[in-house]
Amino acid sequence: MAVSGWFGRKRKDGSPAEGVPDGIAVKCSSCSQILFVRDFERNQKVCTKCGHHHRLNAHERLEITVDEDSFEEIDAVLQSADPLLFPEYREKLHKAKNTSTSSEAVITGTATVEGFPVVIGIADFTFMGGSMGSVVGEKIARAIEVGIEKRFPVIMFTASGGARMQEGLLSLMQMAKTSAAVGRLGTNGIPFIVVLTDPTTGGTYASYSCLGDVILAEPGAIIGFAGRRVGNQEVGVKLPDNFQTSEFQLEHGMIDRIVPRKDLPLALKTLLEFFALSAVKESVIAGN
Amino acid sequence: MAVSGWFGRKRKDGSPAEGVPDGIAVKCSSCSQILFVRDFERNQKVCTKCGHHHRLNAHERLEITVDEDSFEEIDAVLQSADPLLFPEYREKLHKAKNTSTSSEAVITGTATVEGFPVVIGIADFTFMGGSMGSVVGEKIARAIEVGIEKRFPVIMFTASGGARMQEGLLSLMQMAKTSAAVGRLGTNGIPFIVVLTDPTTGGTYASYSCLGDVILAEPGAIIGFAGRRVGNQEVGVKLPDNFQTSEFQLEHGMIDRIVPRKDLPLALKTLLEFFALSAVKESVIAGN
Amino acid sequence: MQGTNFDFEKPIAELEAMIASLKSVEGRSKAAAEGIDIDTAVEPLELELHRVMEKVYGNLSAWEKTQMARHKDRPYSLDYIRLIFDDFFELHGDRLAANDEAIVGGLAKLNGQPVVVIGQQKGRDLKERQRRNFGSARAEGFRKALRIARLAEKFRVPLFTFVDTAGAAADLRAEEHGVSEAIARNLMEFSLLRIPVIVTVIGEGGSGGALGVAVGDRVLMLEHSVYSVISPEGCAAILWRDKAMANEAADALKLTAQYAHQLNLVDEILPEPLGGAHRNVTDMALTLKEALVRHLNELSGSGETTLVDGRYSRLRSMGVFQEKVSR
Amino acid sequence: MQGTNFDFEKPIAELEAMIASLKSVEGRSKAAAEGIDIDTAVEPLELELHRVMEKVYGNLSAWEKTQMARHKDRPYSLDYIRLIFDDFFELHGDRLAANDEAIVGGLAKLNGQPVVVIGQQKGRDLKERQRRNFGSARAEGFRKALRIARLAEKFRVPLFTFVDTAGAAADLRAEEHGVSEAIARNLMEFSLLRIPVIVTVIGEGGSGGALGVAVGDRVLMLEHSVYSVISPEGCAAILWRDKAMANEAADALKLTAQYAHQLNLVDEILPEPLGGAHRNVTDMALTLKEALVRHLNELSGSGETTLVDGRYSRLRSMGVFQEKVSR
Ligand SMILES: [Zn+2]
Ligand SMILES: [Zn+2]
Repeated sequence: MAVSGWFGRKRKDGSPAEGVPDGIAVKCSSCSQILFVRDFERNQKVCTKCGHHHRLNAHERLEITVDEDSFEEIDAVLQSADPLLFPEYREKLHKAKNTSTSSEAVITGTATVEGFPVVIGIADFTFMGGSMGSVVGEKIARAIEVGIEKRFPVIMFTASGGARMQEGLLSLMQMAKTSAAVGRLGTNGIPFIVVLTDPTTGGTYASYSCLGDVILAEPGAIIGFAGRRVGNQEVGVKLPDNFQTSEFQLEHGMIDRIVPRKDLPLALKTLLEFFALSAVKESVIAGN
Repeated sequence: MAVSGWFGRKRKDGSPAEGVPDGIAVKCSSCSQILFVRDFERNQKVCTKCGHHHRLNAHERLEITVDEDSFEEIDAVLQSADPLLFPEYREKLHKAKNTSTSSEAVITGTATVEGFPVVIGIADFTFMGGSMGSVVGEKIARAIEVGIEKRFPVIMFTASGGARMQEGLLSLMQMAKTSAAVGRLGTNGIPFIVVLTDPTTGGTYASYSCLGDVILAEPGAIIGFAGRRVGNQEVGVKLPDNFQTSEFQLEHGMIDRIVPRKDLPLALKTLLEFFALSAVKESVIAGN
Repeated sequence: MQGTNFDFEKPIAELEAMIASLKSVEGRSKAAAEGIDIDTAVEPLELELHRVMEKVYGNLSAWEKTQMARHKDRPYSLDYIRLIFDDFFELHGDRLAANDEAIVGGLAKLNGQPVVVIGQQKGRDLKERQRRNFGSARAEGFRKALRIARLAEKFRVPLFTFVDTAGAAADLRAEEHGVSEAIARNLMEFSLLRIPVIVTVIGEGGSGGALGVAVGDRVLMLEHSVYSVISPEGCAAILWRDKAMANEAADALKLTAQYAHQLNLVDEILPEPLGGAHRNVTDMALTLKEALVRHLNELSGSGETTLVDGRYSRLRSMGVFQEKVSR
Repeated sequence: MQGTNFDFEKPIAELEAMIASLKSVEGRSKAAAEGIDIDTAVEPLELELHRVMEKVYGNLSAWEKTQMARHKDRPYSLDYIRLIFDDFFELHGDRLAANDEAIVGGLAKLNGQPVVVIGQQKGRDLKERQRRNFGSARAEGFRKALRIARLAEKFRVPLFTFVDTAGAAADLRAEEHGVSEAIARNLMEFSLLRIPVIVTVIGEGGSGGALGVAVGDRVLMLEHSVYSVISPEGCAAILWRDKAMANEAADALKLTAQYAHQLNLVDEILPEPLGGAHRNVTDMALTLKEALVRHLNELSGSGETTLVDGRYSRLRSMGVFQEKVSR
């Protein structure tokens, strides 16, 4: 619920993520500052006044993350079915495909980041709240397997409300599937880097997102298990102000660093260089 | 500080552990009940009124733990040196040797317990407060190595105020030495059972004692890192009543079960049978 | 009349009450006075009762199954553990911070063979329920489970887990101690355990909290147990902003054992005694034991790598999607 | 006059003050008025200062060493990390409950080679000290260290740890979260790490809290650092019921780097700049870096098993006792 077009209507999903807002200015949802769209976009959708990190869709994220023209999508052809014939699921999928810039709630592929080859997955909150159904789980698992095969580090940008309820138990199992894939990645000695972005909750957080060798997060992102409302239901317990944010999770030992969007390239570069060097070393050892 | 001889003088170390008290009755240090020595001894030095578990010396513990005539001591010849020429250490050692039933703060050996062959180590609090110096560390490490060699489960009964200050840094290193030995035991797949008895604190607790595959404790034993006095120094923090007891440690996930002294044989039997069966199974697998 | 406390059980309750009344001391003396053999007289009623029960329990809706799975008299993990295994030696604690009693676990024997068991435990009376947080584990519970699972791995004995939770705890402490991390880690670590792992959903398989101890080589479900990504109430609140529409939500979620089996997410459904497991715990335990032994025997031949690879393939196969060449 | 704040430094402080006064603007103008070349005039004083310093710092008592090791200007782990390593990428958190700032750690490069570093960090000003609990880690700190150490193992890079703590925290939370367990586990797990581990005691090596990150293939100590089973104050309180007798206790405990080296408990003593590491942090860091690189090179040829076996043998050899045949 980040930004509404200034001269346009308020978008249904509240996010300016699906392309250029249809006005020339937007209002920051955090500090209410009126911002010129051009400045806002130039600043990677971080409020120039209060620093609030507004959500990016997968393609915006991709653009500011991978080296130009380096991304090669994999598994773009995977499409959600409606195995449970769940009420309104088909309609929701149809609508998501029309409004989101992505064909599912995650895009995956190979790319180079700061010159280093990687497998990258980027969740798209604009597609049904980034929810993890069979396709999302399958794409992530396959991407990780590509990482194992090519011995590329795997980077996941998360943004998801959790499991995709409309696929019932199948969606729950994607938690196990993606986590098991991370396990395989680990036993193969390939690094897994997670960047948590707003919001990452529920079954998405409680699976592969928590399993990075290094876990970064954008400032102020909502990150937690249950929604804040759930937590609020407890009687007599005062929740901390930063409950279920990046800052809360850092304090509680769950993430390594909070990295502002503009500093992510340097952070990823440092990590990828470290892992590239350690991989070289390993192959030297293996060659002994 | 458990029991004082009723008709005799109060013993210096306060414990009735060094043999039969010289009176016919003793007073329970916990509930002040006057108990006939005979009943008290028959009840394994557990107060027949309040159930308080009074301390046992190593030989008393041995007697109620291992099968008759099965214990074969190892490394009895190891004797403490005074490498730092520490003030009064020689005198203290000399005195301990005269008053304790043990020649050092732990005795180790092989035995059968409920019919199962084991390596067993029993700390003796009557020898310089069970403190861990070079000899204690060495005996424990060697005992564990015997366990590895013979593939016998290792059982340690702990009772110690911590490291033996009089041996300076050498005594600190016994924490690392014993813990590393437990590590080797583990990589060899041999079980390690710890029984925490009153008191187990400091460097003894913060090393091998915390590393049992299964950790049992006698009820009401003092178990903790720093002394209660240290903890008490914090301003404005109310310590729980059971702070640094078996019960506190159970509550905080550190031990598996609190087992009354009379129930220890059955508990050990169940565990040893389990491990014996799993070891058989393993060798069958290995034989495939 | 134990356990007949749901709407759909009313006809059963009425018949049971009638039979009980006829067979009571008073009923018997009345019948005797009129020269009627009460046992013969009651026979058709008992047959009718059986027929009604078969009909009702053979056709439970998803929501009715949910109610059965949550039944207050339903056997819990410890009930099965005591009936199926010998010499259960309960272990406690996560060796980190707490002993979460929503999870129980320990060493045991199954037909003389050493095994490790882990179960989610709701608690029978109010006091026990509070102590066990109604079976909703916090991070500490999942870490306790992992510690115990690793003991099983260390000593190369099979692991059995029993799933029965409305879900993981979602309170402040759970978040503070990283319940998400703890669940995620279990999903990963259980997938790598080099021992046979057999999971049984005995009651409520509630979301990530259930899954946190439910990654295994075999997943069995009792006939009237449920397994779902979200509670019917939670789903109804999201879909229709009305928790009271849990019935419809349960249907939509298809959370029954039967459907999970159809989707190949579980391997076998274990029939419950007529009327539910709580009506004959001993029989249920026998059925369960037979299945556990059978599945364990099937797995016992496998080497460690085969097991771990098989478990991975199993998880990898879960999901229904289309792979279209056009976009 | 930085750091000359101990009794034994008084003669040094006086000389330094004298030299400073002579060399001050005022001093220079006075001297100029009397036709004296101040730099030449001061030379003998400076030589005397050097001589006194060599004498004082070359003959520090155990208690004086303790004071040096605790010096408020003494360089801390992060100072060395920044001076010795490149591209330090700090990691946070134990992935369980907290981010204990008494321990710092992360990924880095040493002469272009990837390494992992872990340090105990006391904090420079009051605010930072509080945040870092004065360098006394709780359970969470030791678990954070273990998590980071395991990353090093996973990616097969060497691990460097820097020891500087008065001891582990012993407060309620530390006990609740199992500080003993956390230390014990580190002792065991560090002994099993399949990578080179090089430990340096840079300041205070306080008891189990120090040891919790100090099991390695090499243990180095800075010249004026100390390493002890108990603080001199604690020892004095036990021995003589008088904390003020820390001086005598420090002697008794023989807690200096020199004595630890004599007992073969540490491998090398790294000389500090005259007057202590804080008088020339850059030089100290250069000395330390040279030693770290040298020891790493020595270890780099070893296979994993050799490393782990060697580390075990090293620990097994620690202890002084008699083995008498008679009893
Ligand atoms: Zn703003
Ligand atoms: Zn008593």
